Amino acid sequence: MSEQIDVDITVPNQTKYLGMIGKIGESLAHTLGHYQGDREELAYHLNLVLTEALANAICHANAGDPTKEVRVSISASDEDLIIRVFDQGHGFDIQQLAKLKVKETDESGRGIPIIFKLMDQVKYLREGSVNILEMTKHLH
Amino acid sequence: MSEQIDVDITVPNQTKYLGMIGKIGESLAHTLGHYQGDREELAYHLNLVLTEALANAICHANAGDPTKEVRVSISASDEDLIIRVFDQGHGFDIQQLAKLKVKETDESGRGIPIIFKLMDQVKYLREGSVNILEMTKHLH
Amino acid sequence: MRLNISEQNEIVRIEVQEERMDAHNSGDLKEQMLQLFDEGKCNLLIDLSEVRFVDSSGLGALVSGFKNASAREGSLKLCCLQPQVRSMFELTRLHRVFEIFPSSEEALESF
Amino acid sequence: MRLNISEQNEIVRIEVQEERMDAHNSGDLKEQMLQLFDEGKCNLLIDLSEVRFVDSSGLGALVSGFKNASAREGSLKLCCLQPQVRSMFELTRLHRVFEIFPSSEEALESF
Ligand SMILES: Nc1ncnc2c1ncn2[C@@H]1O[C@H](COP(=O)(O)OP(=O)(O)O)[C@@H](O)[C@H]1O
Ligand SMILES: Nc1ncnc2c1ncn2[C@@H]1O[C@H](COP(=O)(O)OP(=O)(O)O)[C@@H](O)[C@H]1O
Repeated sequence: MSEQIDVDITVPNQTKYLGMIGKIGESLAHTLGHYQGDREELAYHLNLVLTEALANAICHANAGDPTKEVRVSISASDEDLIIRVFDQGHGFDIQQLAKLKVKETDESGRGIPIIFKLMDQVKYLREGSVNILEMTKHLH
Repeated sequence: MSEQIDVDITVPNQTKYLGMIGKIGESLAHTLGHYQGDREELAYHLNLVLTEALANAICHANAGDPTKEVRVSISASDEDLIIRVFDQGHGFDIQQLAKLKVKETDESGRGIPIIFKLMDQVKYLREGSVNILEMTKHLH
Repeated sequence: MRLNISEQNEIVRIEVQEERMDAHNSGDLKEQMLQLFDEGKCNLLIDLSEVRFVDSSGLGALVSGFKNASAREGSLKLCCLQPQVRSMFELTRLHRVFEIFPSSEEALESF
Repeated sequence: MRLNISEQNEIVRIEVQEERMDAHNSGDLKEQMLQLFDEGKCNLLIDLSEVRFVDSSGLGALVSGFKNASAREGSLKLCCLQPQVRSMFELTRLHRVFEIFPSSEEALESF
């Protein structure tokens, strides 16, 4: 039987919601029907990429403004899990960033590299006034 | 600062997703900014009404057909938390049901009464071909 | 549903090894109890120590077991309820139907 | 962020009493450490036993403390990492930067 799960979440632009959304990623990992790999690991990884991507939208794109809001969607099919984080900021050049090397003693700059390491496909798209960080994980 | 949280979830029409969705209700209860009451209790209650309402949509409205899907939305503002469970079944008369008394030895029929007890307002609406069980909880 | 079943002195103890007892898995408990009744076993102790959440289907399965046990002149008792599970019995007034014990020892002695 | 801070033999032990160390609360740890450095305390042991999840901001706070401690001829060490937290250090290769100990006793002896 084919499995399609869609979750769409909008919260105020505040980091206190990171935990809740990360947990949703975790429960999803535990519930996915067809996944053959290590579920605990998948749960941590989804929690992590959601946290990293949302923290960027909250702190960079929305410049920490708590009156704004931030949106994320998660779609899982039998094949793929796709996370999309929406922002309305100035955007950034993700390809450029992907080439930079983080030094061991850097205090920041590990978010996007982590996302690239853990997800199978990462795109940063612009649709009208909205930017979308689209991260795909193949489920088998 | 005003708080608006929206979560929209669609999953296959299968009871194995009840746990995941119940947990989302729990995390939400733990994250709500303005709630003054007992958060652990609110968490259990949201988990429970989500579980009861979705189980009804899955088992009664969609007659357990696992190829269908079921949708729920949760919206929290400073004042209210509103849970909406959508189904495309034949519908039922919730007012009639609310009047029935469950006997101690009944094996079923406790779902809707529980929802009425725990939520402040409960409606079952029809919009086009969709039925919506709308359950509101005042947050203060 | 993961259940751990053991028997001593004609009392069958069923430990529910799940965090949740809901519409997804309560049917399993009901069936397991029916099978025990078929085998002539009608004194059941349901140990809920691991259960953190129970919905109306979970309660329904327990009511079913309770009625079947009573009809066979046996009994179904409960033990080790977590506080929030206990509240569910109060919410539905089922605490007046079931004998509920804090520990399995006390429950076993009461049969 | 809930932190439990204790001191023995010039070593300050900070127990992070949170499940998550992320962009929401890691700033608190960083500030707490800066305050300790201001007080001339530069040997820190960060006990992560309760931490189940750490993101890049949490790692960043630890790197900040590490650099400040080293610059003051002190050191910052870590102990009691849960397996998934440990994997985060490997993922980011930070396990090559930090001294990581299985227990606080072993860590304290190493200073
Ligand atoms: N959604 C975004 N909008 C604008 N800039 C972003 C966004 N996400 C990331 N960036 C930019 O990319 C940089 C690197 O991001 P990241 O690797 O997550 O590290 P950090 O957030 O620790 O700086 C950020 O400092 C920021 O300049
Ligand atoms: N979404 C729904 N669509 C159709 N009928 C429903 C729906 N929800 C509830 N019902 C009807 O209401 C009855 C009572 O529901 P409930 O109180 O949850 O108890 P139970 O599900 O145990 O029967 C159900 O048996 C069913 O006939």
